[in-house]
Amino acid sequence: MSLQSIYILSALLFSIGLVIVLVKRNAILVLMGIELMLNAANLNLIAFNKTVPASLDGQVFALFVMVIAVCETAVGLAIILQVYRHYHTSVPDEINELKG
Amino acid sequence: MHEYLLSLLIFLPLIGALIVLVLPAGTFYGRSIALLIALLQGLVFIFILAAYDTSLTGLQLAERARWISLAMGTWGEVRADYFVALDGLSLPLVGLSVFIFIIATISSWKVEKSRKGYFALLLVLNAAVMGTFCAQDFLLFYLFFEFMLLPMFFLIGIWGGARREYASIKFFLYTLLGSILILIVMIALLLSTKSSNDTGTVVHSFSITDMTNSANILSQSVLDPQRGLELFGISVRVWAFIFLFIGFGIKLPMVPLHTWLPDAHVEAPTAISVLLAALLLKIGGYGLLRITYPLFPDAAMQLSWLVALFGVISIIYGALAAMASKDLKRLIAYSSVSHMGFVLLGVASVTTEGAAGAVYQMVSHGVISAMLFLLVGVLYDRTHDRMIENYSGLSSKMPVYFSYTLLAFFASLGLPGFSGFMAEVMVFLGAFKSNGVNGLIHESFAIVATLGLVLGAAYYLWTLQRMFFGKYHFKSSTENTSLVDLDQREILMLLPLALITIAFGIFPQLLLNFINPFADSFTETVLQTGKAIQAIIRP
Amino acid sequence: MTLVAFLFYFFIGTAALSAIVLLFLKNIFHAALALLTCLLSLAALFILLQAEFLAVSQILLYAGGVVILIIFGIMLTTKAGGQAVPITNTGLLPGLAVGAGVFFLLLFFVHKSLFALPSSAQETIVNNNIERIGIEILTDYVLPFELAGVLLLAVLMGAATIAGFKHVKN
Amino acid sequence: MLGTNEKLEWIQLSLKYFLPELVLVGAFLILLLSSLVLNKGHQKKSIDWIALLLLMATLMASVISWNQTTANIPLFSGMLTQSTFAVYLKLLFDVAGVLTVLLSWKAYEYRKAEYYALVTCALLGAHVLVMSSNLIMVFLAIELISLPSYLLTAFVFSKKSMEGALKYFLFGSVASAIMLYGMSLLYGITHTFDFTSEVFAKAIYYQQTPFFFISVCLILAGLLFKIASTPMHPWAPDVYEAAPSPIVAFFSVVPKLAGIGILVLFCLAIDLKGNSSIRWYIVLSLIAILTLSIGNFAALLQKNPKRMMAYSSIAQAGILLIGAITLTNQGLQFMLFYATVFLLANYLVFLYIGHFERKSIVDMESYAGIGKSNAASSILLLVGLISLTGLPPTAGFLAKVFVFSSLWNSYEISGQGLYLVVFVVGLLNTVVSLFFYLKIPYQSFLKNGSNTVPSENSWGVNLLGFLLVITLLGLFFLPSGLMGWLNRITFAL
Repeated sequence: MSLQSIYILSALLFSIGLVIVLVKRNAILVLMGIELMLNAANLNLIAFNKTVPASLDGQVFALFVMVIAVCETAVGLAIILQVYRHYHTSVPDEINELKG
Repeated sequence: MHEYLLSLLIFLPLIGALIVLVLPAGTFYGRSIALLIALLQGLVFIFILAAYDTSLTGLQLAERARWISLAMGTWGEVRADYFVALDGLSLPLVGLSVFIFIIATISSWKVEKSRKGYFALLLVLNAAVMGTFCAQDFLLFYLFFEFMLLPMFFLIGIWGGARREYASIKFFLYTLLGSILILIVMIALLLSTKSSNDTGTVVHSFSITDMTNSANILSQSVLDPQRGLELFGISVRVWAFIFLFIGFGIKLPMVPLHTWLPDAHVEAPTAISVLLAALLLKIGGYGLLRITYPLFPDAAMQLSWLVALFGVISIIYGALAAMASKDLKRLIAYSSVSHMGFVLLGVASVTTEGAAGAVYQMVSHGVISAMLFLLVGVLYDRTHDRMIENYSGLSSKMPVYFSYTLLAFFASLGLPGFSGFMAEVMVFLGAFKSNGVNGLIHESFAIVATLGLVLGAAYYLWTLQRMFFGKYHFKSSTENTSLVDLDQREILMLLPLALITIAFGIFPQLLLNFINPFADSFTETVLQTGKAIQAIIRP
Repeated sequence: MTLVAFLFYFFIGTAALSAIVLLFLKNIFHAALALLTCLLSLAALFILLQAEFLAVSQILLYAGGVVILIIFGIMLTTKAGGQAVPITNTGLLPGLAVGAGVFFLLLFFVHKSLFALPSSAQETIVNNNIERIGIEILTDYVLPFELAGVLLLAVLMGAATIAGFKHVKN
Repeated sequence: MLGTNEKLEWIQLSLKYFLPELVLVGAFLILLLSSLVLNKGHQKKSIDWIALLLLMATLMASVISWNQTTANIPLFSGMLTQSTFAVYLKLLFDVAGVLTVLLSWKAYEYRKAEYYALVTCALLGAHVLVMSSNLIMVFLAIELISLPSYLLTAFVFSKKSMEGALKYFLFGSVASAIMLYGMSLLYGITHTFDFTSEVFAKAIYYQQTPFFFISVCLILAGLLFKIASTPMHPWAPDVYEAAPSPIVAFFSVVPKLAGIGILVLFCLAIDLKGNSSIRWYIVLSLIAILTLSIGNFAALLQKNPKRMMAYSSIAQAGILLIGAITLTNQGLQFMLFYATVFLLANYLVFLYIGHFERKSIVDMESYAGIGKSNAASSILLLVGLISLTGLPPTAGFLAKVFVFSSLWNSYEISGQGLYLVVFVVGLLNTVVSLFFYLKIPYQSFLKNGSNTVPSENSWGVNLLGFLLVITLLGLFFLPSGLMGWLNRITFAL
């Protein structure tokens, strides 16, 4: 039981989240990728906290991250719903009113 | 009263502009107010002449008020003043500006398109020009210098001819490029000089007088000659000189940075062409004499030959291009390039005669070019055609017009008895003497420049021959244009100009009384300080 | 290998596996389930790392909040007929390359910097973690706590406003 | 370690210095309540007044705390630090908030109370962000700004605005996730979130490793996203085009300045008073150069004024960064001067972009001939654009001269060639910026419009515009007062 494996898992989750964000063309799936990245960070925070047992900074931070993740998801889904109403899709490629 | 004369001169037109803007649209008051303001400025200028003492060198009628004073911690203090004053360089140019603005306002009398905006912008331009010539603080100078840009841009861009947008943007960009170069040097100067009367903390002052004094250069600053900072193998001080030279050279305009000028002139309305040629070009020469040379005399002594070279190129190229022009207005625009080349040559010689000649040439060219552009405007008003080849034998049809044109052409080509002759003679004298006195420029420059005179005579006489002599003929698309002779308003504009060229041609003392003290001190300061600084660099 | 150690590596495995699966799934609903698996494995890991409160929050907030919201979103935005929208990838290979690059970079540096550290990772067992978190949140972290409350309120209200807007045709 | 009671006392003491934020929270709650009461019926119009009064009150509270603050005071167990720098930025945010209300006057009527509540929430985030001395607070404050921003983008409720909101949301969430990961790595290195503490400084002093560099870069990515600086800028044009124009004005000022503020504080912390072996000024200089150039050159190509202003605000962020890169007192004070001028000029421009938008003038081309039919508005807009370009006689000129002078001064002292490169690139960019800033005046004054726009009664807009113009001119002619204020600000950590 070593913390190293946690760091490796965290790096893996972050990378997979990043790949999903870069590659996937569905807004909801991108949202999932973002959740993975946030969780990777949380995992790091909790694991690093183990090395400073005197304080609980890392755990508290992770708690706030969770709260914010919920907020983000709520906001994101509200916007995605409205986009769906206008465009009947949640695939960003098919949404192109704004000229880049 | 006495001590507020200059401020009055600068702020009268701004007040006038406000009044014009506030008055309800659709009235004809705009032009009357503009004229009234211009005449009031004339009155103020008479008071200035009365108060000015020609026996003194240096600045007179100074007004100084603290404008910006910022304590900057480790930097010391940054200070800019509202500092206006006149000397033998500023005064003739201010007088010229006052006079030309009266003429230009009369010449704009028949502007139809949105009068209110036109006269308001004209008045703002007026204030900016006056301010530029009076300011003795670099920041204030730069402010007025930049402030001429927008009114001019709109005056050409809105009231100009067919390709006005192109011309106005070209004008704007060229001038802006120049002013950015000047800005860079201004920042460097601000950081490298201190005020001469500071106590304890370092005061970075924008005062040009302070910057001129080489004792005020802070040690270990960018422009410190002792530090000898270099960029791409060339001293930073030389770079600064080059930047200023290009910045003011664009205004002058000097070949090869002149290409905005013909376009701007051809598209601008008559009154604006007059202002452009008579006043705005002078700011280039003024900047060289006021800032470039006195502030970097060491670099000036190294590079004067280059300045003279560009002067001669401008003289010759301008004359050749004028000869090749088919459009009368373009011809006169190129003749301006040629004549302003003499200013460069005069300044580059750094002799009393040369510097005095340069100032004289600026005033003289201001008057003569105003006359020439007004004459083109007269013809254009009647026929809407400026092509030389379309006219012939005009002398029989418009005898009064012909006589004024003859006079203006002769004045411009430098016939003795006109102001242009005096100016050019002085410049040649200076350029010849320079090699013997201070060894800055070679005599050959002066000799080549005389070629410009011959060419000038050639294109003017050729134009006279083509347009005015022979059998009357006018080729035009609209047949029933009536070529009537000058009316009273036009004579009212042209006659004073003609009288002044003749007066300055016969009694040069009228002007030299003011200029000479300046030319003496300019030459002395540049040569002495230049040598002193060079001695520091190469001990 | 103790049971604890076994569980530790087991949950690491499930978390990693479900994340990798998530990357290649073609059905968005299945993807949501894979995410749920991953998040629950992480909750289990939190317990093993003595962050019990976090584990509970993970289950409540993530599994109960985020994933449910996402599933709602999926249901509301799939096309009529219940047919799930197939997931398409663009630039999968470059994306994977970037991801692998980031992964190995992180691995390399984590290895170099952190593993080399003198391990101060004491396996101290703190009994009253939850109590300590409670006190910390209401003393040191009272400000972020309150601000998070404000944020939640703002987000709820804003999301409701946006989602509740009915598109009226002119 | 402090005991629980001492901590509670600290919280009580902190509240005294926390007045503006408390007022903001109160304003947020009042607006929420009024959305329940006032959204229906014809009392809607009173919302504008309520919001204006509440934000004015916040501004007053900030002025009070500006007068109170002389030194740095740690608040809430060191979560925040009240400093003159932070309070000055807070003053700017509150001015921006008041101006946002004025710009939104009588427009965007649907769900107005919620709209203002979200603006208040974002303002609160900006307030907290510039006071933060703890990474937890940084993250939370950035989210406090971001989440309401995503929602506000959607408040036009059109197809476009939803798309803009979605793009903003996705980009923003990814950026904050990346930043969070960087923070978690930094925590692993330093074992503390308090980046002003000695523990933090010591830890990074002994670990100037590539790993540290990467984790800081990840954090910078999140901050640069808020500043809309390269390479995190691509969201800006789409969002600016989509969002309501008062909100765009808000976006281009408040999150940007807040981001710059925290960036400065964070960089001062990791720079270790110049003892850091990683040369952070190189990173910042490169970012500034890229941001300036990309912003300006991309702005040249734009046909929509709001998109153009988006790129313009990217470029302006570059100039703000130029003020910040030297990390000297002087440079940062001038940066704040620039920020003040930028705020005013930017709001002035968006005031008119929004005003003309309501007259359905959306494209550059449709501005043709407006100089005649709406002379006063066009002239005031021109002054705003001139100030953004940095030409005299507007304060924009002085601000630019100040920023570049301090850069030059740093070059002179340190002899770093990179500063000179930044200097030259910055000045060249000023020329480039002229081309697009003068596009609108060019259209409105020099072109003749085909359809003349009715010159409707717009004295309210013009009065506000006139006041802003007077301030911009006033700051040029009499900058001493403002600089005197800024001289009170010191950056000792």
